Amino acid sequence: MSKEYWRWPEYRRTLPDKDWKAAKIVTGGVDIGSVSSKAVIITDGELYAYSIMRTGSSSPDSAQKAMDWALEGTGMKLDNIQYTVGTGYGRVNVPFANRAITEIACHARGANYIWGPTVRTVLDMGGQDCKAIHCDERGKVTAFLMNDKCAAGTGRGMEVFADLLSVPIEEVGPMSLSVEKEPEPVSSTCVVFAKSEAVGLLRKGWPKDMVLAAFCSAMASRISELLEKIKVEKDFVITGGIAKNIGVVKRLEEIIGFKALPMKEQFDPMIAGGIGAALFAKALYEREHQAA
Amino acid sequence: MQQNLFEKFHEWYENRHEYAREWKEKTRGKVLGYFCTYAPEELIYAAGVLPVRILGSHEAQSVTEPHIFAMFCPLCRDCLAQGLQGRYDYLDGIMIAQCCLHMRQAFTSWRKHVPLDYSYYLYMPHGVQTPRAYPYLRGELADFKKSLEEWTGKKITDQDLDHAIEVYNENRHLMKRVYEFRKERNPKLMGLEAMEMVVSSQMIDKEEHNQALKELLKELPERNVKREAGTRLMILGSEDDDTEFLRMVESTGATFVIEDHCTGSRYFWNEVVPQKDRLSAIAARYIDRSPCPSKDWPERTRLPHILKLAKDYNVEGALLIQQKFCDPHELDIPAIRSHLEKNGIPTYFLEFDVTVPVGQFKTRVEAFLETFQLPTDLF
Amino acid sequence: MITAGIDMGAKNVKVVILKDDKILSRSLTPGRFDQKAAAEKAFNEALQKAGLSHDDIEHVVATGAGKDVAPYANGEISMMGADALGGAFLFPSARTVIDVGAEEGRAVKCDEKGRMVDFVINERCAAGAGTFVEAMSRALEVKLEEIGPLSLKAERAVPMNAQCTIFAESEVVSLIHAKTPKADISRAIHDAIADRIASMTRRLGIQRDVVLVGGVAKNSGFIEALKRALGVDLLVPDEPEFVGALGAALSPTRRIGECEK
Amino acid sequence: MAEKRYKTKPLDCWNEAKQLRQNYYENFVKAHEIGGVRWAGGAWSFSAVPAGLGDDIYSLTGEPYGATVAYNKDFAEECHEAIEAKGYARDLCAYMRNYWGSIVLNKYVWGGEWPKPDFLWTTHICCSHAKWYQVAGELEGGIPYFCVDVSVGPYNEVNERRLNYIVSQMIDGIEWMEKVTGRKYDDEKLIQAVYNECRATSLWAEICTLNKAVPAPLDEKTMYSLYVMGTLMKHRKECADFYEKLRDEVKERVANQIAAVGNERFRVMTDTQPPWAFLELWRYLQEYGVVSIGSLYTFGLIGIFEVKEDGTWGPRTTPQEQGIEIETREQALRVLAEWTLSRPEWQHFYSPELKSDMMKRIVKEWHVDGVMLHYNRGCEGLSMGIAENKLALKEAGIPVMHFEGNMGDEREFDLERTRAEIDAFLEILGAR
Repeated sequence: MSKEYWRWPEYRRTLPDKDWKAAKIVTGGVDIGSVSSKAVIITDGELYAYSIMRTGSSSPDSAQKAMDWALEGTGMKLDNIQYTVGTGYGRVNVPFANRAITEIACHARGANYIWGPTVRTVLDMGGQDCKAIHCDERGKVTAFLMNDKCAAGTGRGMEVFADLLSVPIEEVGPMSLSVEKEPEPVSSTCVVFAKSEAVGLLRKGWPKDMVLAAFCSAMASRISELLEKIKVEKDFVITGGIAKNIGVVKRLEEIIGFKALPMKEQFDPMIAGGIGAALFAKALYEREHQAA
Repeated sequence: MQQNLFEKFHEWYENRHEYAREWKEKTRGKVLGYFCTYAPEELIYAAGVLPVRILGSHEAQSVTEPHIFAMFCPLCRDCLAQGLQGRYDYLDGIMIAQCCLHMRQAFTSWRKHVPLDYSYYLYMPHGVQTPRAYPYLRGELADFKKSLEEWTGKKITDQDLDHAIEVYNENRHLMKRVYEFRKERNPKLMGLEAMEMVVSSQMIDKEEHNQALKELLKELPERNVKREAGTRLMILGSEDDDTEFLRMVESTGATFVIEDHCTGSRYFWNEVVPQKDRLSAIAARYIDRSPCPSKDWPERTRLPHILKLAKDYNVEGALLIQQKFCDPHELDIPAIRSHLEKNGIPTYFLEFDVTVPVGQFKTRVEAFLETFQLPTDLF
Repeated sequence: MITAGIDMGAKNVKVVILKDDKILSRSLTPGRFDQKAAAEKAFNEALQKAGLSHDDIEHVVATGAGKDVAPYANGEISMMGADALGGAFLFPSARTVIDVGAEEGRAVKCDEKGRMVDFVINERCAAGAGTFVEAMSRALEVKLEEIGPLSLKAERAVPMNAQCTIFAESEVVSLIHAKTPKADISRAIHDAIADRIASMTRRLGIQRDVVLVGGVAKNSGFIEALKRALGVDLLVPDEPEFVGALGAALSPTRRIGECEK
Repeated sequence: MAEKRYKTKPLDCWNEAKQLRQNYYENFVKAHEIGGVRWAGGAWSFSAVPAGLGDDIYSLTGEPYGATVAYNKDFAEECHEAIEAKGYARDLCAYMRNYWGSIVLNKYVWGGEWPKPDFLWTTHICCSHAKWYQVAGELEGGIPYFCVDVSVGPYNEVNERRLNYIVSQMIDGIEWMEKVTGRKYDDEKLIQAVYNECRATSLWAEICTLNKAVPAPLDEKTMYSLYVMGTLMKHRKECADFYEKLRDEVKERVANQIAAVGNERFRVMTDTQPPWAFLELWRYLQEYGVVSIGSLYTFGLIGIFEVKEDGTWGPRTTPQEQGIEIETREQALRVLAEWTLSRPEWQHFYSPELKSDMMKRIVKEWHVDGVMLHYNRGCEGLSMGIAENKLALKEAGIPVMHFEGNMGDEREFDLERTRAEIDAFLEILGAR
């Protein structure tokens, strides 16, 4: 494989002007997805640092790497983290985690923290699945639906396409919006066949942006099926990598008839699950210490 | 691990074929495989024939591809695969009591491609809510009885029927008593154990099964259960003997306390109410039993029945599982879900295939359980 | 008579030039998007290798997914028809020809003359085609060309439940999490696609000899897996990906397919 | 391209067919204005029975309605999404989902609001039918519903008891109808309707039998628009009269060698409902001189056949032709039940062999060169056993192909792929 267009940027970040040493409770959340691994550190319930990277072939290593990277340059050591919750696909394979909680609970909790108590519906589009989650004002899950049968409507699906069309994944969304006229969505639901369908369109001489538009709207309508099934309620937010794909988000908003709350600058939508995990970690830590 | 009172049933479940072969050795009798639990086993049993339910083996296979179009359910293909692969080579015959289109295909393809000296298609009515079904089925049973007599060369007397009815009723009665112990705050048995108990009863001589049940009932009250019950779950939907799945769920801090499956309560819930005319009595039992969705119309009698089970067994949440492409259940599940939810019982839906992706299902089940289990002070 | 066959495959365009049933030249050009250009390139390359000019070719027959846009073509034949002709030409004893390409698996039954008598294409699912292996090799972080040989080192057969490519990808990930050796996983991957192809072929009824062609036929791991799944030996030509083009080139003399349309 | 060999011309009674169909759907909507009664149910239902309630009784049969929706891709998709949002699986019967979707959207495919029926009357032929109207009733907010169980086995095993089971249910059904409509039931009207139905369905069988001729006077694409009358109103006089007219015209076409397809060179038959949104495929076949002369579906869903002295298939002799005088309700229902159970497109519910034999018969008597099976994901009822049918046809040495699709849900149909499969099949036939 020559250039890997599907590769999204891996990065780490420490939030400015925060002194973790001053914090009473430092907890961590590690979200090992099938495609990306995220490590989040919070201090007294405030986001402090995080990292996002691709999941390797071993979860424990990925967890370790992600956490090390999040710690990088903070002067903090793993031992300074008092409690860690693992979540995501590899949640039980996080060596240094005290407990595992599913990504469904964690995403709801994280979304509640990022966007506030008005959030009722969370759409999380992960690497190989897509979840529609209902939650209450405390971020507690009340219902959820999950699609992990079909790549249409998953991050991988989008990667496959970026790759196929040699368009860097971050540019897929904007490019798909640059069309004058919205084309028919690709009809195949299966990504692999949507792919061959797209190849057909390119052969017919369609420009890339048209093909991307056709795929993004197919993906949007695919996701909307999930949302319609669970009956999407306001406020509605999107977590996971796809939230960054304006091409899908805009079309999705058109289908369901209202907008998702905008992304918050300091919170990458990919780390919602990690944040949720870290918040559970804090609560669990406090619980155990009250008990003790 | 708690002392294992259910070992016998587990062995029977695991070694169903060995059992049947030995039974033949021992008794020199005939074995009749049946599809779907609408089969009037009392008649077969009365004929001195061992009725054995045909089920799948939950292994990926590719032998049924030429026989059944992929839009039909995994169960009917898995069952047919057993026949085509010779796993039931000890069967002297097969029969089906008319049920869904899916299973009928497993039967007709088996009949065509697996050598047998006997097969019978019983035109079991679908209209189990019309009183006209009673005399009709009584007549169909008479035909079946006659056919069995011709096959075995042995007359089926009223005494034979009475005995069969007695044995079968006792089996149903005993299993219901075992189920009582699932109502306890900390159930004396797990869902997996219950399932293996019921399914094994579909494969072995009921009299032997009754013996085992009596043994079990002696010790069960004293059984000391160390493990926590966790969330009390109900499971319902299509045919389900997916031990791997049940084990997975019960390993995540939950217990199945009741189910509505043809591999569970639905199979044995009601008994034959004796009448002077034995065939009428048997016909009535199969018409009045808790139905498969393919026969549950025009009224939806399953809704009150399922809700009652949920209440009686103090269920906290329900897992609805459905064999992929199982139309009858697809046609009931939306109504059942809303009925349970309306009555305060959260539900979660899962679609089954020949093999289930336990990894992915684990996440969903855990997430569903977390909605009960995560302490509220964590929020 | 000199004829040319152009196979407009989903991934590569293949050209074969034939003179009185003798192969003069072969040529392959990758062409996902501009198949037409790829075909022109491949065609002219093949001419060059054969030392011929376009006018020397009596019939140019196209086949494959993109046969409608094939340049130079004055005839066409279905992929299945071409597989049958090509397979039976290379192995006269062939009665079943299985073709596993990048995006599709096919099986054809043919008579001694290579005439197709029955065929089947696998369901709309990538799990029965080359892309599946590609996707898996990525999930496994193993080079595509290495995954086949690697699978031959497998100690045991791990069942692979998932049928969908993406489904399978996550399953591979969980197998990796479960510390399953990569060799065993690769075998599971090849078994999975082989099972797909086998059950598809069973719909035809497997009649010997069985020939395996198409790009995936170069994958030693897959060949072994398919042998296991079918329980018969497989004949595999040296250049399996050219069989479709070869069949197309043969079709005018066999009077099959649309010529001079 | 195959050259033209036969003279051809369009059907004279084509417009009358269109008119009849249009009236049917309009009358159902207008029924209430004239104080009439509306009922809905399957095309397989005993539609003659409600006729006893009066002359102002109008029906809406679900399958043809679902097919009409399917023809209108966009509306079909709307229906599917609406019903999936209600939690119903997308692999359920496509007609049923089109029908349910129309209720949920409160839209009639012919425009305007959904015309709510006064009662539901159907038969349980497959796993879906009884549930179809059970759910429909729920979606409508509750409508009186009666369903007759007909699952008594294939025609060759019919006996008194089995007939009685069906007849007795219909007798209950009539009492029920009187209750829910508050009308007095008129047995005379029932008897007439039964005569009509026997006449209409026997005539359709005769029309299909005429298609044995080479060149075929009718092609399947045309037959789709003609047999539909039987699925709408097989028990009505205008249906029988229309088929009589059509029968005469087709006879004439045969006499004068007027072909449906001028360049007929090869004859094929299909199976199960077609993918309605993709009938262009039938035209594609004709480019190669391949004409589909019909199918067990187009023949035997409406047509009632019998084996004639010479051993071949022909229209079944009607009770009136046999001089049978129907005098009582019970007798009328018995005739109707017995007649209906002999429907060819019914036997396969009990065994694929019965269907395979009928298909082989059609191949032989209709001079068919190859069979194209539509593995129809939209209808498990008619797709039941279809793989076994394919094996049986192959065994008989008949060229056969299958293509996967869905009669009512275009999301499950791949035109490109199907073309490729058909091309290959044309090569097997020698048509290209």
